[in-house]
Amino acid sequence: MSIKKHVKLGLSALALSISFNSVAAEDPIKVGILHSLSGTMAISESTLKDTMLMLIEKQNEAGGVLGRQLEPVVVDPASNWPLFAEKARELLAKEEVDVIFGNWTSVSRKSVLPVVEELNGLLFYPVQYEGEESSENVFYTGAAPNQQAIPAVDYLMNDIGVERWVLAGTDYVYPRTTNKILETYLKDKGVAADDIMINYTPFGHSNWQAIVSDIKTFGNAGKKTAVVSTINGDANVPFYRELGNQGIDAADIPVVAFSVGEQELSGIDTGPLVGHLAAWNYFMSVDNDANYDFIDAWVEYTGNEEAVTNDPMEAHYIGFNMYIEAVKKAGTADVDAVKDAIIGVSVPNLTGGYATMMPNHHITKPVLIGEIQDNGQFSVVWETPSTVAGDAWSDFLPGSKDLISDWRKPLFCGNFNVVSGTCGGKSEVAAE
Amino acid sequence: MSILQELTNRDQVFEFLTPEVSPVDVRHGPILYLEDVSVSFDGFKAINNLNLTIDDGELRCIIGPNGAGKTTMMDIITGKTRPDTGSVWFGSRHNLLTKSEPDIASLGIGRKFQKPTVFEALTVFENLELAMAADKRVFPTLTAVMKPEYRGRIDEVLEMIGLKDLRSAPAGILSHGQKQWLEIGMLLMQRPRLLLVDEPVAGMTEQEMERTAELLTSLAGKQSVVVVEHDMGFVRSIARQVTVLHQGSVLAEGTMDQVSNDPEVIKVYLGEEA
Amino acid sequence: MWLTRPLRERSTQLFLGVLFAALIVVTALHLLMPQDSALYVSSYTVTLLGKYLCYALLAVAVDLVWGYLGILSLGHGAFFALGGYAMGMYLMRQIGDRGVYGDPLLPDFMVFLNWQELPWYWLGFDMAWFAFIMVLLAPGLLALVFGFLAFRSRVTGVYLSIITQALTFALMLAFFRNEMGFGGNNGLTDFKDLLGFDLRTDATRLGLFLATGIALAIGYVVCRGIVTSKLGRVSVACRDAEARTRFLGYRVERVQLFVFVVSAMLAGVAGALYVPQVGIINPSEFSPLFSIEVVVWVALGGRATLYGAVIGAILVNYGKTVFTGIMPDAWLFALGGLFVLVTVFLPKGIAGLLFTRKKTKDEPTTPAQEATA
Amino acid sequence: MGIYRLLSHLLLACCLLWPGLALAQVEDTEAQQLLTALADSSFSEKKTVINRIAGSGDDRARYWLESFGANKLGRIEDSGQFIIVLSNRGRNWTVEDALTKENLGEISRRDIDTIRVNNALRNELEGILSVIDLKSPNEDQRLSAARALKGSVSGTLAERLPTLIDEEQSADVQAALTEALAIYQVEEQGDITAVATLSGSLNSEARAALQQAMRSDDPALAAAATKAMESIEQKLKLNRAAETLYFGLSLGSVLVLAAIGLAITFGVMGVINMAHGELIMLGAYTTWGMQQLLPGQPGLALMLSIPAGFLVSALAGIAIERTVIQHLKGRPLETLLATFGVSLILQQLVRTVISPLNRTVITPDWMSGSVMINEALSLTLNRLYVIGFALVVFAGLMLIMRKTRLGLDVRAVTQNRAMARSMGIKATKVDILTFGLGSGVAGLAGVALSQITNVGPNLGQSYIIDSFMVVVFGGVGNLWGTLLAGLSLGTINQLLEPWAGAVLAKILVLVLIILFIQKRPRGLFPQKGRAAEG
Repeated sequence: MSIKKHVKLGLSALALSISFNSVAAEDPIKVGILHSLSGTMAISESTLKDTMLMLIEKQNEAGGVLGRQLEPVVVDPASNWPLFAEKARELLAKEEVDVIFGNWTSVSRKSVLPVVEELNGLLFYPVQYEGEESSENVFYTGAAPNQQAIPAVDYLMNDIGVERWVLAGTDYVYPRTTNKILETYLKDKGVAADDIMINYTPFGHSNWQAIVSDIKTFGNAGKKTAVVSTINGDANVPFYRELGNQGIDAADIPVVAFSVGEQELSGIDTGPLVGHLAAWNYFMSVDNDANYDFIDAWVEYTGNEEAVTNDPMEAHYIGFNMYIEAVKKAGTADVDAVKDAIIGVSVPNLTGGYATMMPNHHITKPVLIGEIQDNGQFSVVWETPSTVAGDAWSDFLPGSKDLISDWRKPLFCGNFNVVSGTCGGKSEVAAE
Repeated sequence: MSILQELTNRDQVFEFLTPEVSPVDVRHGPILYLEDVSVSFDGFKAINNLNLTIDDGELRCIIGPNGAGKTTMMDIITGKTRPDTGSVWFGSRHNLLTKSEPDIASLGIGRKFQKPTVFEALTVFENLELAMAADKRVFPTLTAVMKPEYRGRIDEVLEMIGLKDLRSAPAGILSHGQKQWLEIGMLLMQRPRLLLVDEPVAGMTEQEMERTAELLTSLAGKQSVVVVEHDMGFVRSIARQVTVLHQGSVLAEGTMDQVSNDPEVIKVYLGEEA
Repeated sequence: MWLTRPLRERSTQLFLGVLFAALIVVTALHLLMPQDSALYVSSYTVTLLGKYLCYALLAVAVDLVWGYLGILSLGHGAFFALGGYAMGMYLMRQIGDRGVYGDPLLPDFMVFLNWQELPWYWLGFDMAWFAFIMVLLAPGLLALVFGFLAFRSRVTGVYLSIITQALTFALMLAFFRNEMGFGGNNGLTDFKDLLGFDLRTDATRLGLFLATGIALAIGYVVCRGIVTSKLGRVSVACRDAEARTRFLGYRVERVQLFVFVVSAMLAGVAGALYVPQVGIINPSEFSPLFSIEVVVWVALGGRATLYGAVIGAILVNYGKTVFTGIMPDAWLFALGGLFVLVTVFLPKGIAGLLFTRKKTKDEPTTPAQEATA
Repeated sequence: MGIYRLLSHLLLACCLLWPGLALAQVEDTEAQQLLTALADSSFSEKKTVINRIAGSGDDRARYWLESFGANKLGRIEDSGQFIIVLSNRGRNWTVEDALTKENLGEISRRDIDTIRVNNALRNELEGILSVIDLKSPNEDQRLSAARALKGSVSGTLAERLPTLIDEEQSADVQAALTEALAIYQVEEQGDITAVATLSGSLNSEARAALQQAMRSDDPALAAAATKAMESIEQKLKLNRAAETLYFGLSLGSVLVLAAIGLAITFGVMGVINMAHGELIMLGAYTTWGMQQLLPGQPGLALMLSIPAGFLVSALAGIAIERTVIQHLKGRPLETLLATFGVSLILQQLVRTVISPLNRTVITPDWMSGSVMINEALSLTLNRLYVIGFALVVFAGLMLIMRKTRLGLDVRAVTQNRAMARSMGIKATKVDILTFGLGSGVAGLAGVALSQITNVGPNLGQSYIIDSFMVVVFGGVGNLWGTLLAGLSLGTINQLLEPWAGAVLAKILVLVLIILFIQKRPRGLFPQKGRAAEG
């Protein structure tokens, strides 16, 4: 059980580092929490706010960091994108926080990005996203497409023997990009164009009859078929219902989802879904003591026996610990110092491995494939032998295959074009 | 897209007044005639080939029991309702069936509703101002300015309808009778060739009625007036020519005495009146 | 001249006075006060105020059609957003090759969804003058076509409200589609500079704030000019007794169309000024909820007063900023309660409370007349 | 097909051994070994182990395999004792001993290693279990087993199938088996005679087999297969058309349900109730609540929540009418705003009181799945019920409107409020009742929707605009109009969807409605009388 050993190591390391800290009480380190507490995104984001509060509480009990306490600053961007930018500005300019943990949707991140760069803040973004971005000031602790989509497809292709693919998604940038990447990837693997079906639906789409029946027909062509679902939040319930009712069970046409986690399942009657798949970097069901401890802490914190944990929560857990480590390493909470210090920092994740911050501000993650069980949990059926490093710029998109990101000196560039040898876009502006 | 045209032909804008008297050709014959007009609302024939001619400067009273089609007739003349068959001519030039309400109004046909409708949010003065004969397209209206002579004309009318001291009160606060007057006043401001007056004295006191009678009779000659009224007394007091409508068509026509002695009329109408 | 008339009017002079005073004070405090002083107005606050002023202008536009024309538009967000997108497209083109992919022509979102060339409707937006014309034209044309159809066939009252809602809803769905080439849900963002001014500098922010203030002033005067003109009285006439107005020889549908289009253009301007200040435009601005909310600002401030709309917009949004900070859950209760209380107990809004005696003529008339819609 | 071969040999083995093993009493040590093997082996090895278990003839084999398939077979980490998980909710699971079936009470999740299973293995299990089932005395079980065999027949099984077919009494099972065999023969042996059996079959596996045959290099076979496929394609076309129509109707019926309550309140009182969507939501939450009250009986709960949902929403509606709407008589635009406020409040209320998360509403078994018209066309049950429900509700409302005193009053008030009042009809009372009725119907819609879509705070919002469109399109205050509008809009939407895509279809429908309103400002069936006057 080498995994167990790792964990023990990691934990002891953590314990050690926490145990010694100077008692000199300075003014606290301010941690901004930028998650919607009202509006449509409140469902997902409010739990992340609580996660952060819990982590901060625990850290303070352990004596804070560098002898300084951590002080959370919570604001509510109310699922309104312009408001995200406004609140980020408030956090950085008015509250003068040292770091921000927040955002869920891509659009909210996009709206915050310019503010964080302008005011030189730190943002930890905990959700799996479409990639194609690398900012000096943002740390992406969620999965990039190559840490979720591609391995999942590999699994289906190699272990299940899928030959025919349905890429179904909600019509926004994450599914669009992911599907673009997968399409190219599949074609590279020799999948014929007419063995790929791509379908987009609006947010909260509820009438899936026609689409599901199309999928059914598509799947009856005599080749093993699978659905790769990037369908977002609310649309999933009616989608899975329709699947169940039209008699598509996981054995015939498995659905692998990238946006359905424990929390989403808690709103679904999982009976008919047993066996469908999801790809994440963390599952609540992972059999690992660090995870069990985290779950216990969470249940205790929320006081709800039924409380579930999910992937973005782990991402915050990792991000937070990385930040703490980086602050220790830098010996200060100064933004630029932390920015330099955090690269290369590695902390234990909840699945029995380690997460390391890469120079492109993405982290290394294991990829797990889980099957939905009747109790709303996933049972892991496959995982990558080792962790995968997040790739900011996909190799499967014409626009970005030549781009790399490395925020270490001397390169210090978020989108360096290896062909032209120039650093395009933002940093050029910075240079001006 | 007509608004675009208006945006373009600015030359019109400052040419303010339309001619005082609208070009209605009455050289040969009546100012208004309806010929074989019929209209039916899902099955029910409200107007049943009605023929009616009003001469220039005439004062004509139209009477008839409820549902005789009096108001419907007015709707047809003013373009609110389109008849199924028949033709309606204003003078010998204008085929009213091809025109919209505003066109018909600006041709010089003014109408007073059965239920007095004035702009309650606006002052008496403003009500009259809006009614005043003028270029009523959008941009001229936007750039319109109040010149002394218009003030004069409005005052005139205010005098006539006896609302001088209420000029700047919102029309909403007027009594029923006063509203009737105001509405008649608005008709006068329009300088119409033909007035269609629907039950002008409903809810008026005796004196008010008399003054209304005077007013209407005084108008006759200069303008043609068609009065629809229930109140026999009032009709008798003003009527020269009376037309009796029944079930959507003309039952009898003539002076009040002729009509009131007509056995048909007595049967269907006066019978229930008396 | 109809535009200068309002300037001779006490209420307008008062309004402009207050507005400009506010602009000057804020500017002074922002520039002259030391950073640490209590009176210092941070650029954050300046931008915030700028946003409020945009909303205020939008509210004025809505009040023009609702208060004076009796047309309750639940789709004005659409015109606001269109203006915003026109500006957003200009700002996107300004980024040029400074996008992450360094593509000189295509915006980033087109590159990674590998679009080959720029869609035709993006042409010309690299030129400021063209973009600014579109800011007026895009909403104006939509309003013209929609209004022409609606008013010609005398769709009014509730029906009109509902189809305006359908209009903005349809547009929202459309703009969410990535095939539309407007960036889908992510919308347009990461703007760099406007007319050569770097959007990230405080100076530009202040400039935008002032520009918005002036735009509001102009918009207010234009609306005031219309409502105090004879046309304004005709509008009220249409609102209260449409048929009567027709029989007086006015082309009601054209009056409605004219005012509606003007209002839409004002909304567009508001949107255009909004985008560079908040730094993003996305389809959620089209959401019916937003449009309805705007109507409530007007209702709260007091409809058919114009300045009421301004008061309402600023109050509600200030409340929003405060509440979402301290008690997020309570906010929707507050907003919802506001809707109810204002409509039920405060039909004339705050303005009604303040200046009851003033401009009685602009007040909405007896409910009965509106009911027959 | 490799795995099937493998499986088949083992099956052969076990079938030979069967009688002997059945008699011999299996030692539990053996069971222990089997399960240990299962637990410790890799996924690929597990296949063989499964077959050994199936072959063991142990009467608990089926029980083990099933729980294994359901991810319920586990082992206690330290003791190595094998257990079956009875309830796996929360952090402590109740388990029983896999061998003795004695209940072991609750054990912490940390101490349990569940034996991993995956889809491939489930497939395997299905195959095995169905073979076992083929021997079951129960005909339905045999039939489903036979159906399950289609496309998953293996060599040896194929050899045994003919005998099984002869032994089989039931014609259906025979037919199913024959087809299953034919599929195997076409797929594996390219047997041209079997193609005939498959022609006209709508089974997807059969089609798959034929398509494979079409690609084969034996021209005769390919030709035969192609011919067979053509006949199938014909049938399929028809079925697709029927399916689309069905989809249209079911979507339509949802729209009708959502809108019809609105049609009443809007039509009769000229009230724009923006909170209508939230009344629907309340109905849905009532269903959820009922299911919470009656755990384990979702069906009963659903039944009860029909009246309950009606009541809840009706009362809520009446409350709204009394507190807000009555103060806004004849100011429809104001009611629109006020009720919108109410809707915001109701939403937030649900968020804070219950939860911002969606709630799980269980679909009772008799409502899940679908009725199979033929193997290509099957109608999803829940939607079938919704269609029926919608029609019942509609008929009910029609009755109320036509046959009851309330209906009469309502129609009177609709036509001319003042007149009706003067004739002694208490307009206020009618208003209350009407609004209650309309809201109640919204509640019913909610109950129905809880079986189709999310039950969450945003449920209402997603339907309110559609509902208004339906009402306006159908003509205010006209129930028939609403019915027709709802169904036609639903159908149009579904017809457009295939070539326009879901989003565009919705947009097109909206635009269509907007244009339609220009042409006919009063909708399909314009209403006569006061309420309709412009």
